[in-house]
Amino acid sequence: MASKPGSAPTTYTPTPTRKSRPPIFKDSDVDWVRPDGRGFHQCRPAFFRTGAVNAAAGSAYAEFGNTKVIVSVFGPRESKKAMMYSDVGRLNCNVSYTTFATPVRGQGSDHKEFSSMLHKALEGAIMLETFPKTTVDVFALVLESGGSDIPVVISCASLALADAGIMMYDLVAGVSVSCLGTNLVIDPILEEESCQDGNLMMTCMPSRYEVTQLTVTGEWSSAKMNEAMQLCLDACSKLATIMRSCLKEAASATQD
Amino acid sequence: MVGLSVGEKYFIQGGINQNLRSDGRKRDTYRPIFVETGVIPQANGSARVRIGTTEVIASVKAELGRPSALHPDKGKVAIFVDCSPVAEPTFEGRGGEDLSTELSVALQHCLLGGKSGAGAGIDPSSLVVAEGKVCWDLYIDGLIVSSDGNLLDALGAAIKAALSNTGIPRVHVTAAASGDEQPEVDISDEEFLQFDTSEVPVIVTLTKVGRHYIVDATSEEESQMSSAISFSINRKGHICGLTKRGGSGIDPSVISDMISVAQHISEQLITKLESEISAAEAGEDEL
Amino acid sequence: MEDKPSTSPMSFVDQIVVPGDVVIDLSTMTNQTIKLGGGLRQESDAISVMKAGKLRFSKPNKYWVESSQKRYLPCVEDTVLGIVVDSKAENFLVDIKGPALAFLPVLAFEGGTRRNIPKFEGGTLLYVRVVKANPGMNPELSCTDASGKAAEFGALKDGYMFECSTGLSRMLLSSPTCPVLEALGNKLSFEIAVGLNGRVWVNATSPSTVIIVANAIMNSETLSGVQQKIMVEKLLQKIQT
Amino acid sequence: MEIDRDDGRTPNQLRPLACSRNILHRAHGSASWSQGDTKVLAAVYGPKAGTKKNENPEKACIEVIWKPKTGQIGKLEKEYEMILKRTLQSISILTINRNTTTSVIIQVVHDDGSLLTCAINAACAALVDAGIPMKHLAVAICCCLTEGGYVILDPTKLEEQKMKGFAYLVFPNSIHSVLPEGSLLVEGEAVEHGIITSVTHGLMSVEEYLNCLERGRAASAKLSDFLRKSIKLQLPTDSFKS
Amino acid sequence: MGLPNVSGDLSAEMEVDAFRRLFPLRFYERHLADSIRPDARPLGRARDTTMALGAVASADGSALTKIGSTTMLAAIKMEVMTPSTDSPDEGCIAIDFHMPPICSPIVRPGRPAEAAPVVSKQLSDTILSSGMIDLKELSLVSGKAAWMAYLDIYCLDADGALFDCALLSAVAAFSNLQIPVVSLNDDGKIVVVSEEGEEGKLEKEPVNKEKRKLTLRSLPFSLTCILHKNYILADPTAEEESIMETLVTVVLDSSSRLVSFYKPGGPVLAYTSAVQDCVALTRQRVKELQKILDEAVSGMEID
Repeated sequence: MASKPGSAPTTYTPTPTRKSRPPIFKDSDVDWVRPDGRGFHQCRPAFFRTGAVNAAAGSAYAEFGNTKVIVSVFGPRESKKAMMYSDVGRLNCNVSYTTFATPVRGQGSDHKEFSSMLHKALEGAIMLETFPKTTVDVFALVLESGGSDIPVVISCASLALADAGIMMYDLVAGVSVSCLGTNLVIDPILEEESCQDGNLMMTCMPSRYEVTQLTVTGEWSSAKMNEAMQLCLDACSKLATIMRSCLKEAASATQD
Repeated sequence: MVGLSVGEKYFIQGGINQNLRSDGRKRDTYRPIFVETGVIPQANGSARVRIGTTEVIASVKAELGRPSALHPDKGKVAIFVDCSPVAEPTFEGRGGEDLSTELSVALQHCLLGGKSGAGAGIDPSSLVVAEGKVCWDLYIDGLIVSSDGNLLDALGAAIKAALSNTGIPRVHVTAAASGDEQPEVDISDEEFLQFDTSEVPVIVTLTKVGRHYIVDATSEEESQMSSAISFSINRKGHICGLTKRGGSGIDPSVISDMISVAQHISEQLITKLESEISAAEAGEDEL
Repeated sequence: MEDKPSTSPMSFVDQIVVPGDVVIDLSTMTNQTIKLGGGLRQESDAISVMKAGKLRFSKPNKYWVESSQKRYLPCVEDTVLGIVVDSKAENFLVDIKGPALAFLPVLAFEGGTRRNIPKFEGGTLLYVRVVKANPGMNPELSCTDASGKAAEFGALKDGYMFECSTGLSRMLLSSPTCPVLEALGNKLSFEIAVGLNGRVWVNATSPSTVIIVANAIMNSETLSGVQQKIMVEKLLQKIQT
Repeated sequence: MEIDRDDGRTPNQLRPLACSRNILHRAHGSASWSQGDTKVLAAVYGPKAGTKKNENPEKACIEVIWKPKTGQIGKLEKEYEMILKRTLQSISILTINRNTTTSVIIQVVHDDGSLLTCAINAACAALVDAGIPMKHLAVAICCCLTEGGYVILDPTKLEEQKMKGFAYLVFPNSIHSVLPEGSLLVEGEAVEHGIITSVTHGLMSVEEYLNCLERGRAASAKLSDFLRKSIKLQLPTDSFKS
Repeated sequence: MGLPNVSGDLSAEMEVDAFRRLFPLRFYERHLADSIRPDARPLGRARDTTMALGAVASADGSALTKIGSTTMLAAIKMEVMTPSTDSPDEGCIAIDFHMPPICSPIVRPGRPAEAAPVVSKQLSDTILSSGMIDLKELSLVSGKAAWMAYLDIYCLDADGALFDCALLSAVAAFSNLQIPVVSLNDDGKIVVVSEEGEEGKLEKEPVNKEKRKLTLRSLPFSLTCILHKNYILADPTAEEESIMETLVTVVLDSSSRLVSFYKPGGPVLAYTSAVQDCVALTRQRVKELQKILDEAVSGMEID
């Protein structure tokens, strides 16, 4: 009978023969085209669906190009035993990747940094005081990583929370902008992110016109920063319309 | 954690509203800053920074390593923050883990720039010894000794001071190696390279309490915050990194406002910090 | 199976039975009441065994499986030796080697009132009686006999406690007095308290007596009556020479 | 028809069995079980108060910890733990000591084939020793299927590797009963012919599997006689009456 | 879930719902007596099964399968390894089954589910012993290089019959597998040949031009059944699995040979008739699953 060898042998992913990646991003001229043919200020088509996981209290699936994410929400349920009494609810977030999410096979482990970003982006939107002593768990799994992962996770998580009937002030929509040379490109894909000079990620509650989370890396002048923020805000409100219509569809489907 | 009575909370908020904080400062004044360099002899560079009663130590250690396959022309910089239980009993065991991850990630965002390296305080290409083969790996460790608010600004200042205190030995590649082999290197005992730290940004955290925002909040004031934004700003007034803490949302126009205030404050802070650093360096040389 | 089991329940009595064996067929025993003890359970008309051991029958109608374990399962009216683990406002928590800690209400002492609550530190050895043993609840103990008298119950001071199997402790308590105790009692004077939960406490004026008695008891588990007597005699000889 | 086995056994012949109970001082119940060179030690602790998270507190819970002879536990050991746990839970009466956990620790002393069956037999004997209430006992047997479709019982490690497939089967022990013969039949089959646990490896036809079942049942009668005998031997004789 | 429709008759609905929660076993037994299950299935019927091939763009082969609401995503990534010395002409398959915290309320981050390694082990045993894949086909250069196929299966929604769904997704992912064309470079490493028609410029001939797909022999399919009293319930939901604990999983290959008969304990004993009934149900199910897979594969080929 065939059996597996005792110890796992070391393996590698075969690389392409030529590294023939066109050097499109480096130059500062405005004429280059994005790899997927989008305009600089054009987002990928967004697809959302709620109720993706039956076992969860609420869940949502989001697909932006190759970025595919599932978020499940459990609870409000009993907090861990070690937790002390709290008169507001707790939010517990976890983001993990599948082993095949990235082009090179990964470990599929938890992503601590993203987990804490997700937590910060959502906590301002949730009415924690409506479920004292209990915990709401928000778990995200990135099925495939195609760039702008964390904003997609955040938008998807806020839909999942809405699906679970957790009380919120507003939906949270997230968008990121990459700075490549002198250009700003919105909703960057993995290829663009790997050679970006700077990145700005914003999540906001569009109806309340409030920013819940903002992270910036790279060097930005004030003017550029304002331009990028405005781009994000506009994109967020568009995204929120799509998210809202997804929720409406789901609600009308259950009523029928 | 800070336990405050309703009256105390009201007092703090009221003070901030009237631009007179409980320790007598205005909304945009820092507490006095003290810098001491070379505090850890084993490290390549180190500094202790005190802002009021907040005290942190940063150390820089350089080790020869191999550049990653993706960026063969860059060295690697890692930042890690440790929350000592000396600063707060709740940090005991794994209690400080969340805070230390949060601070480490925030510092990485603020100081290491974008993916391509633009806006980084430390130019990673200056760390390369032989392209694709040998580079310096910088390990920057922060330690919180005493915590009374505004940890991120203090850590940012300490790292800037520690970097200017850092000397990295000059390395000569003695024999060029072919193919996959590692070249032989000779590490000099006498010649040291100094970093140009004038480009290292400072971190300014604006903490929003009520309708106003303050700089350099103490832990009592932080317990009253609705949210806080940390800006990392360099000499040119460009923003090199930004992270937001605290749950509640902020109006985008307020953020733009905060950016310009932070830029203004950073100018003063850079001047103040650099004079403190050079004084500390001079003091160390005398000894 | 070669040996055809006969249909009379008596054929199993005093035999070793293992879990699953059906020892009594109720359909053949109409108009009789029987009492089931430990190790037996009823499944419609069949009484089957759930513990390995010897099936016992006592007239007129009691059946049980006698087995020996290191762990004790509390049974009402058993006398046990317990160790105080903790004291709460209403109860002492007592370890009686069972699956759960037992409660000893602070008032379950002779003439117990709110004013004279005894103080037991953790580790105190108590001779107590099980008064409640319901599944899913912590067993309840008492330091009085059924009539509310202190009898022999209460804390055991000094002496030496050792643990044994529940089978051995049952043997020590059986009547007529088991050979090992009889042989020891003829030659030595000592105090002994046996808990059905596999704990034995021994006290005597000289420590050497305590040690002899404890060892003799521990050695006797697998010995027959005659062997026990010989063993005790040998032990006593060794000490006297 | 007969096939040769390296150790000269007939296809239906088991290796020498040995079982001793109450061999560990600290454990509440313990047993060692060996079939030829395969030897397993089982220890039982408990029942202890409380059940683990995700377990039903309305019932008693059995927890199995598998200690391999060397090295760390991997997926194989996790699977064994799960099979043992479910097997032991199905022969125990879980409604008596509700909200308790009984730990069963399996230490592999030597593995020379039929390891899982040996462990199940050992665990069962240890549960008896600890006095855990049980519906009935369980006996486990490993049946190997040769290329030619013959069944051999209780294979050694070498034989396991050569065979095209094998089945680990667990049956209830044959019980002694006062009930009239035939009253215990379920769907025309004796209780001890019902499968508690079945794990198979390798391709076989359905008929070959049924053949394994038949051989396994025949062997389980022998095993259960042995189990009964070894339980009898080690119960304390009530000496003073004799 | 489970909340009554507001417009409906609230009181009646609540009673049924409360009864279901309080006396789950009795609730089920009443249904079983009428040969029907709460989700309106007859006892022997499996839930609706769907399949989508090529669901993961970054993998070499992938499939998303759903049995009822149990959902599995399987993806294969091919990597290169040096074969072991005792089998220089064979590649390897590494199968891992994951239960991320999203799939079920009982899985928490940092503490992997108990069931995951067990299902992993069962899957690799089943796939390897079924002989579906000839490991020799994974060889690239004898003794030098061979494929290591990493098959990762993620459970996205756990609602019973996890093994059945996982096995189906694994088989589907292998049917979807497209092995990249590779060649051996000067350093002795395997590199991917770019897909564009630049054949003329290639210095090295591809080493596996002919072997883009694996020949899959006799696919294994499985059916899990619950034994409860005299009833046999095919393809249980998570609720059914938690109430009636005796599970039997039968794996048959396309030519009806038995790959595995798996019954891990359980209070109900399986007698010969039950064994035969389970096998018969599985035979029927294998035909259904084979058809679903064939349709999915041919659907891909048209695209």
